[in-house]
Amino acid sequence: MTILVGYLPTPEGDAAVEAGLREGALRSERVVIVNSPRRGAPVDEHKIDDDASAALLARARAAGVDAEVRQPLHDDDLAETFESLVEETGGTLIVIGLRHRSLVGKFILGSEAQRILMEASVPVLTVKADR
Amino acid sequence: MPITDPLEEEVAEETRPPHAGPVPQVVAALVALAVGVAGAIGSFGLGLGELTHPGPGLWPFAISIVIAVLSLTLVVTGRGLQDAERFSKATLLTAAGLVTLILLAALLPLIGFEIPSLLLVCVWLRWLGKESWRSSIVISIVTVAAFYLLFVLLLQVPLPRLI
Amino acid sequence: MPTSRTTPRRVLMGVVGAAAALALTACGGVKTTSSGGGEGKYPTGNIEFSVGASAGGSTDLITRALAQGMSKELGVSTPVLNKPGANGALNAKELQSAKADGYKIAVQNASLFTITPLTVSPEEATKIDSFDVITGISRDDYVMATNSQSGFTSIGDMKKSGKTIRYGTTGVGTGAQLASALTFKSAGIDATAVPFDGGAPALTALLGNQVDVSTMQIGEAIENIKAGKLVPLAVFSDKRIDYLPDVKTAKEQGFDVLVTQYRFLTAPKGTPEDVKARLLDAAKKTFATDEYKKFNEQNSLTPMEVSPQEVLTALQQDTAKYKKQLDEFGISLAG
Amino acid sequence: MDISPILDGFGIVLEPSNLIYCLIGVIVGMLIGVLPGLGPGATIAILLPITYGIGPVSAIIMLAGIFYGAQYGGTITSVLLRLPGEASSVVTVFDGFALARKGKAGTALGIAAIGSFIGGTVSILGLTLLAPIVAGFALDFGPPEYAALGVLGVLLISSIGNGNKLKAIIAAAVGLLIATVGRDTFTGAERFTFGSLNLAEGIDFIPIAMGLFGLSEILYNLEERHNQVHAPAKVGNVWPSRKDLGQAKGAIGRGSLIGFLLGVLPGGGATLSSLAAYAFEKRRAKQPERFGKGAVEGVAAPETANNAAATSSFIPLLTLGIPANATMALIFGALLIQGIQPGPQLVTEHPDVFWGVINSMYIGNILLLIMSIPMVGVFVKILRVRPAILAPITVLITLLGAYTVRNQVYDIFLVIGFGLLGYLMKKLGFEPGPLVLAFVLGPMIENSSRQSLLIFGGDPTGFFTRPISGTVLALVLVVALWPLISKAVRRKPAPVPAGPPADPPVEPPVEEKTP
Repeated sequence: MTILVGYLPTPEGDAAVEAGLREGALRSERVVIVNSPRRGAPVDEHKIDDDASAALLARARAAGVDAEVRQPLHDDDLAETFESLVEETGGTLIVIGLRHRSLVGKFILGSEAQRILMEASVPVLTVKADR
Repeated sequence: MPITDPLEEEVAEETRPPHAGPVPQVVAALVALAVGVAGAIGSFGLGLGELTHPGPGLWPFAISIVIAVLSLTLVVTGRGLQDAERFSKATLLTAAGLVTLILLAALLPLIGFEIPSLLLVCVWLRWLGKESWRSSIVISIVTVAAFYLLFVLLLQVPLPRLI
Repeated sequence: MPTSRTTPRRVLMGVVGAAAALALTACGGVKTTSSGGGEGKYPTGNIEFSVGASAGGSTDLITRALAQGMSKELGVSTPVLNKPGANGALNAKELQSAKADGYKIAVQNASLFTITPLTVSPEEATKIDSFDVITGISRDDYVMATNSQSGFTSIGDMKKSGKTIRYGTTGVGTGAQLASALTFKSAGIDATAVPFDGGAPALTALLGNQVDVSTMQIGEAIENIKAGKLVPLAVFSDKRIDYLPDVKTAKEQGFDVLVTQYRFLTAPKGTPEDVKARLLDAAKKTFATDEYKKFNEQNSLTPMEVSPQEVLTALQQDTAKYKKQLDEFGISLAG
Repeated sequence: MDISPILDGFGIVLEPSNLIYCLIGVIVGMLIGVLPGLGPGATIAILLPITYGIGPVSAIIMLAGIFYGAQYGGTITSVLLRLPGEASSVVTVFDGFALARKGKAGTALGIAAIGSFIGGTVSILGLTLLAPIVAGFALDFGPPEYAALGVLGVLLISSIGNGNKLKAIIAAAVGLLIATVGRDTFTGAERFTFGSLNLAEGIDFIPIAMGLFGLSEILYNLEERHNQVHAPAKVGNVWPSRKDLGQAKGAIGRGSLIGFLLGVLPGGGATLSSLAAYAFEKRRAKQPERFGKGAVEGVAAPETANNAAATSSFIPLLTLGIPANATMALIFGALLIQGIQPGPQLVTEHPDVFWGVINSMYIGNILLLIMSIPMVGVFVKILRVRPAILAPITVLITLLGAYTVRNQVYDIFLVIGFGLLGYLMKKLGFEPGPLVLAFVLGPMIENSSRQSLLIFGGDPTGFFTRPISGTVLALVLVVALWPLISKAVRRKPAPVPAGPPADPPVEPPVEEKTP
């Protein structure tokens, strides 16, 4: 049984990891940190390098949680990527960070978080960044 | 150049998909052979002339013979080459892309460049590029508008158009 | 590869797109003209001058000089497009099928209508009937020259040398080829033609001693003649040329070879009268400028700013004469 | 030597419009150098129709800028992402990326920019001095010499490519055959036109180049070749330290020389020279083991050499009319479109083009040096744009651009046809480069040899008895027999150990590009 944590190098992402690790410690479950860049471009600012993922794992160790970092590529279907990970790892919970976005911004760019919320087959825990 | 080949191969090797078997190699060589033979027959018909007064067919005839002979060599020796790529499911993407290009060319003189271009960009983004609907539509509209601005208004190119 | 999700939106899009396309074609029709065209008084858009020769040759230079002047007169830009090939036949074919609206015009050579028909099949020949002549422009005479190292100074010298002369021409079916062929045949000199694609390579080959003589337009050779690198052997005009007063005509040397090249401005057949009048007016004003006169001098061109009728008459007479002479000497210009 | 035309050339370059074209060229060049996918060849092919409307000098200045600008741009991705944007930056990856991992990406980029500038400048100086000397022999070049040079050009390109030689020569021969379509200039006979008026005029260079280079590249890349996504790298301080500069000094000097020499050789080109310069530095280094672990010389040498070569490859084009590589073949085509025949006569007949282009390179290199250092960050951001978004836009530019050349839909179909051909060729291991190059040189070879035969009175031995054409044809033989010669040479011991260091194995995709 595992907990999936959506991670991007942002305050929201850090908050999600924080919450995910806490849940992992409480339930004694493995945590899979999902850092999924968009397929296509050679560079994605959302992808973290090896140093950053090592730091995340260190945080997990400090919290006493067994964790791994996965970096699958996604197309226009982040929700599906999460779904297939849920199936593959036997996920019981998805943790994602939410950021505030204006109505117009949401209309133009859409909201991945919303689609994960709607399409996920397991409970989704959403957290906000620390102010 | 012997000094440099290993370097380049090492880097380049990993990008290529699995190589195709001997069949495409032989087919390609046979197609080239056919071109050579057809060229030779065609240029023979044009008249070869003589060296003092070369006819219009002499030069193409000579080239065609070279093509034919080399292709024949390739048919025989090229079986084991590993430089061809396998045609995979991804090839269908290219085929689809090609169809949209032909459609654009066919529709251009009939209904102007705007709608075919819009559809082409949209199709490429949505299905070949797997962009979201939203960005596909926004980018294709912006692109066509930019082309209109550039080709029609700035460069004054006589493109077939509606507006 | 994840499959794309089917959405009702996708279907909707297709329908909307197709409907929009149909609606727009039904009521609109497609436009292609560049700026402005259509409404207003001619000219409202760019007038394209196409040239049936590569840049740098006489036709190209004349077109550019004329286009520049006419651009000022007409107040629109006049891009010059080079479409070389087959002594201008390719360009002529394109012009002939262009829209007769005065937005695509060309300076054309007499030789395309007088000499080229002698080298190609009748259906391939370009006919002057397919065009409206707007005005004559200028005459550009031919000179046969040799490298100063060859030692020849006249046509007679070549005959005396007794060797096979290899002569460069500016292409199959050009005046240069006709003039040379007639000269060598009537003088009884053994000679082989080496066709080049235009005057510049023929000149280069002569300067580099690749061929024994070349026949070119005067403007192309005059600099090197003045510099002493080339020795002129003959000109093929009726009288001596002002630009080369010391060079004897072929006639003076006893050979009845009269070949000249002249150029005129043409538009596709059926161009409206008012458009033609406007073009003629602009051309005349250009001819009158000092700038253009100086251009003629610099390029050794003799003005021949005559009416369309005179151009047509000259074309007819030349065609008949060349044909007769070729038959008489049994010369074939084709390869 | 009379230097007034050189100074006039500077006057031409410093005209504001030409400065702008130069700037546009180098910026576009840097952009496409950064982006994996389109190479300079494809870009120049796509932009060819635009050059129709602008003067010859401006057009060539811009196209040249794209070519050498791409050499600068290719470095950036090599260093930051182990992703050579250009084939000629492949070796830069080894030490460039190692430096980046040490947090010295800025140093690597700075050294590369400085090296590129010096290499480019040395090469232009060489070009300035050498080109007129070669051109001085201009008049000795008659039809037989051009015929021989054309054959040599086709043979070199087909034999020094990356792929199978037999396939390359077949592609070249097909290019020669395609070039014969249309009316024969000697007899007026129509060849392979099948009665079509469109074909009677022959096949235009632009659709061929746009299809085989531009469109085929896009179609080829549609098959998802980029499945690596990288995290953004930190650039750090771009100005190299005094110590680094000291280390790189020698490598820059030697790289300039190697690049200049290999660039002049037809078929040599930027890729080869960068590889050679890297191998040379590694061999002569006191501690060759430093290479691949972040040796400054390992970045300086290849980057200097590829720029020097990019510049010097203009020498055969501008002085002899032989395009040294496929990109030069495109520039050759662009000159022809403008009515200028590149060759020995160029410097005397079109000094404005000749010196304008050469001198624009001084300016272009300065612009690149000024831009490349502060703008590294900007260019790195471009990598975040997905190729999937760029592809349809490029396709549209290609197709509509093809239409604008003669305003005929027929040309669009030609581009699509040749795009498909180029795609299939790439898939089946045929390079499109030799085909395009041979297509360009074809008419020159045919016309010149037919003129020669007329001059010789039908005796083909004339080709061998004239000193220049004889020498060139001897070279043709050497090139044709090169595989045998090199086999004989290789039998000697001590092969050059030039393989990359075992440590960082290079995993990212390298673009298959037209050189």
